[in-house]
Amino acid sequence: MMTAQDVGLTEEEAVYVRELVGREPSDLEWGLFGVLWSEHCSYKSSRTRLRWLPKEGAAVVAGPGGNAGVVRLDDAVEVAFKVESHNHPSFVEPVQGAATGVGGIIRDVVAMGARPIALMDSLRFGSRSTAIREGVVRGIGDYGNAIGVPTVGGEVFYGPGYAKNPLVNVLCVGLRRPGREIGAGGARPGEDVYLIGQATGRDGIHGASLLASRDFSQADQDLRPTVQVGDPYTGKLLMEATLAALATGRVSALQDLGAAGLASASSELAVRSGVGLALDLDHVPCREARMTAYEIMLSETQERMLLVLDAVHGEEALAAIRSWGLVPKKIGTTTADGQYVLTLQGKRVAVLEAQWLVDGCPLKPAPAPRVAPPPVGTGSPPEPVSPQALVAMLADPDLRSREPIYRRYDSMIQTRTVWGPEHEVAVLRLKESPGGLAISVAGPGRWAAVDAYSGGAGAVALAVARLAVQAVQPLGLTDGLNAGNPDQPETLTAFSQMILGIRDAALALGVPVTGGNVSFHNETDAVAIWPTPIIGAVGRHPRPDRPWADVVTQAGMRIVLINPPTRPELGGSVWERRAGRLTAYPRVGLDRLRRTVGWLRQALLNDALGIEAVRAVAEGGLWLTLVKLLGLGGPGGAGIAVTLADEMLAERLLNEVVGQFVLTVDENHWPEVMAELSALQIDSSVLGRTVAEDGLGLTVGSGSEAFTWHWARGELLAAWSAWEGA
Amino acid sequence: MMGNKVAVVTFPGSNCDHDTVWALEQLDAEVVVVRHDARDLPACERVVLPGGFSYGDYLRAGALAAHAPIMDAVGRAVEREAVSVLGICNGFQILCERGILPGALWSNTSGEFVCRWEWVEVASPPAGWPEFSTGMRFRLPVAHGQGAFRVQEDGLAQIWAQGGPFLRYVDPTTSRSTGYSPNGSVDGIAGISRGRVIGLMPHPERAMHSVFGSVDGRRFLRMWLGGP
Amino acid sequence: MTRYAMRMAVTLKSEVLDPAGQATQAVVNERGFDAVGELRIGKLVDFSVQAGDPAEALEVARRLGREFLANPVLERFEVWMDQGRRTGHDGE
Amino acid sequence: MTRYAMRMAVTLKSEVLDPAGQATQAVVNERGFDAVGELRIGKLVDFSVQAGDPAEALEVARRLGREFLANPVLERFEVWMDQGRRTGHDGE
Ligand SMILES: Nc1ncnc2c1ncn2[C@@H]1O[C@H](COP(=O)(O)OP(=O)(O)O)[C@@H](O)[C@H]1O
Ligand SMILES: [Mg+2]
Repeated sequence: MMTAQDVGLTEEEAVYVRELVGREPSDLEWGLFGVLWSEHCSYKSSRTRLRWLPKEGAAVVAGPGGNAGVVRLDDAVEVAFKVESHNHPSFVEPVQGAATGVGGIIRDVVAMGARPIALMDSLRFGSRSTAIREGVVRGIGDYGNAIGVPTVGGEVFYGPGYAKNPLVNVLCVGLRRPGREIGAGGARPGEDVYLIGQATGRDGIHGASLLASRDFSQADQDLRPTVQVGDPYTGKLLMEATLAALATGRVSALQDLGAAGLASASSELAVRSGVGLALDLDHVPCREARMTAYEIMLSETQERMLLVLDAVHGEEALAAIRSWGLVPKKIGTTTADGQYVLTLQGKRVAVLEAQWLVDGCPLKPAPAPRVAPPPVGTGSPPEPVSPQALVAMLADPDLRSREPIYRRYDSMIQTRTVWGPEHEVAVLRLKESPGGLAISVAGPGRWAAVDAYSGGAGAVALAVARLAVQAVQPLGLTDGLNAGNPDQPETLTAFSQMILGIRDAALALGVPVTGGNVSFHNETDAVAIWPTPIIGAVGRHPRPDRPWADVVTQAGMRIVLINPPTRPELGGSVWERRAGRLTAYPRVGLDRLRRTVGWLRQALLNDALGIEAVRAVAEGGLWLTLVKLLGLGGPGGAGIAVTLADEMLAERLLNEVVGQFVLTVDENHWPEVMAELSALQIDSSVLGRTVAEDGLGLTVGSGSEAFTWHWARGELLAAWSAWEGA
Repeated sequence: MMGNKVAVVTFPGSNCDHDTVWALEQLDAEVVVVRHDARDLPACERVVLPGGFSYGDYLRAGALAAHAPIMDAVGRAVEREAVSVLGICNGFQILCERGILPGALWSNTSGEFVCRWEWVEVASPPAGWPEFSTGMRFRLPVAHGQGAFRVQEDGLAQIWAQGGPFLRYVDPTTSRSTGYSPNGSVDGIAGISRGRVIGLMPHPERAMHSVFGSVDGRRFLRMWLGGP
Repeated sequence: MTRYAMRMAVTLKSEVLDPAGQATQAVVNERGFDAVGELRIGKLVDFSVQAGDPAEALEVARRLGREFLANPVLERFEVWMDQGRRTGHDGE
Repeated sequence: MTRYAMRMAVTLKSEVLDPAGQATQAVVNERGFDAVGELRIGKLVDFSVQAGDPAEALEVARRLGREFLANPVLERFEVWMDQGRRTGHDGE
């Protein structure tokens, strides 16, 4: 006999289940409640809080609730996008955990009827977890490269809490034509339910659903399910077969199989469509002999899709599926009686209402949002800045070149990638529309470590700022929220604060959140991660064939800093962490940022203003921004000479407050630019100019006190790219 | 100049097929897509085996696709010298696995997939393509995990005896093609030819526009199609 | 007809360089296994063949090795009956 | 000290999906080898161990399997002395 505890339910939840069902549930039924009411599937700790996020926006076609959010790019193209985490599986088995994470988010996008065109991954590791990192990078490459979706960017950061709780959050972006809506909600009674893809094995039973819904410790080793193995080849066939089936117009409803496998997919489909469901489990193709109903329903075998086909013309869709070498299996029918009935060998093994499984779990109430007063954003006293320390900082794990990672990803397949992973924003040219697509992802974990609110707001601000340097207005955001054990009050409070920060920034910047993912229990042996918000943003690029430069190209331009710091705000910065401290990341001036990005978006398009290169200041502060502006990727077009005041040098050079932008502007047009900025009350200061002499020169102070440091390009490049990935 | 009807073959798991068709169409080739399970080639002068991960590249890259029914047809057409064949990346691997081209493409020495821009140089123009002259260079991306060209000792001697390999990688630091490769290829070989069959690891179809980093793929494919 | 369990070793020809094996050996030596040498990595393929007798099964297996499982340019294979292993169809 | 030739089979646990084996078998069956079933692909590692006696060599080899060559989450390994194979140091 199965007990409520065996399947991860609390006493109260078990009592409530008995009340709903009106009898003692069978083992199988307990199992279904267990997985569907797990944190991972029910969002019981987060759903009430996610409601705080703004969902409305002019471009939103599908908000949260489906498999991915969808926004309208223009009359020809809609963009489906979402971030998904695969943290726990990547700790248990880095290669396969990360690979199946990529496969899973690709299926989510396909389940919206969109063709996946780009991936970005956001990774967090302990600084010494080399084996995990190398495994994760291999897994992402193995799957993305083989299925043929380019990885066009991402981010990697390190922190002690991630050593045994690596984070693997993957963002997938797909395209579909307007009018091609599909989802789990279109089934009508009397239609046929088909399962396609990989045969079901005993893979990952309780994996995402239960393991990811509790902390991980050595004691859980036995609970380790059979690890799911990614099969990008079958994934590719499944993706093509599904898209081909959709193109026939004969698919009524579609749902991918992810966490909690068939149990989750089928019950969700029934609820969304408002139909009953009768599944005959004998017809589910199994990889192993004698699988029980429990195993069949809870298996997390990858590369599977559930389709409901038009009762009359379904054959057309089936033919399309078969042409890709897959064998569709009819496993049941939709019914009018609202019941969710599972049959095995002629016996009804579960008779429930799908509603109970999907929406029945009691949610944890969320207290009314209350924002703690902002902490004083001073950070801490800086270390003295020296030229050696600045160069050494370029090799910091959080700042150094990511080339040893991203060169293992195919970033160019599908021939849309204009700007790939070597840039801080991805720019894609579309074959489907004259407009382009810009994608950014942001979420430095340090920023939310002490003050989750400012970290959440900072992540949104940075994702938006990174689009703004390409004159792109975000159409929607997706958020990956990663945290520790939600039963710990501090964790849940920080989680709430993180959401409030995201909400406030999204509202201030006028961007809706169209979907996302929550990953709790990133906690092993009582060590939890920093709350980690990861924000993805997409928008329409106005001229993808000619992105604005992010490096200097010629001498004689003015270098300008927009929104220079007015207070000492080193909190949460790499510089501070290198000095052995970590204080709160400052609250980003959202109103200031809104005005600045609004101005940037039109100023860049105005050729008469002569803005040449532009970069958003982020991790590593102004210092790293200037180094990257020099263009370490290739031979330089020019050198940089800037001057900073002597007092508060560290704060000026190394704070990481989002909202600062570095611009190079044609000398002759500077007065016009300045006039526009002051009309909008946007602060700016001239830092210096681009010069013929290669390298980076920094003059500190003025007059007779002034001194100049100069670094050759090669010296900076050597420090920044010393890491060879091992 | 020959006619420009090009058959692009797709295998389950091919994923550069769309890019290849798109590239060829920009050069005004008449493209027809042929499935792996077709028994015959359509009437055409040229065949392209595109890149990707046919059959997941399981077992060995290209090994399973080499046995697809369409490869019987390609093999027959090659024997009759009825078509020109271009294998790009996975297509090159399939041609070697099939024995249509000599040698084998093995895991990169690094053990890792590599995606980056490389320069390649014509070491020996394929017979029948005077457009490709010795020393000509192209900047093209590579993206592969199994791109190390390997061959038995006598095989290498043979390749050189017959004039040398078609393409070799150019060392980005010395700007010479003296054995450098991003993957551990013997003699830095990036592509070879035999008769009217050409195989290469880099992806010309990804270098069709300066906005993607280079137009050398356009140049390359135009020459292969017999244009100037 | 009987189902015979077969096992095939696909290895690089001895004169062919094995960079993967070399890299693994270097790591292994570095981590304290200094007695380990000559490490080479190949493939092991397990499968079953339905045949009238062992000789026929071996014949099929050899053909499989020649035509599919080994690349003749660089690899060689050996195949043998794997008496210890039960195939999925025995006793089920 | 003697140099012992060892051979290790690293195979996926039977309940773990083997995409490579699955795809290979499908193609092999389609191309006329319909008698072939249950095909699974593993790794084969050949190496030598310098040790005082066979038992010691086996002990080192097993430790190598546990710590390096097999991934315990997905794989199992068997190791045996490979008497037939000569190691590079014999008579060369
Ligand atoms: N952090 C979040 N912000 C906004 N929406 C979210 C968030 N987390 C989850 N959602 C939404 O909840 C729904 C269920 O999410 P999830 O269970 O992760 O989907 P799936 O099972 O397809 O991976 C999705 O529509 C998702 O967009
Ligand atoms: Mg989903």
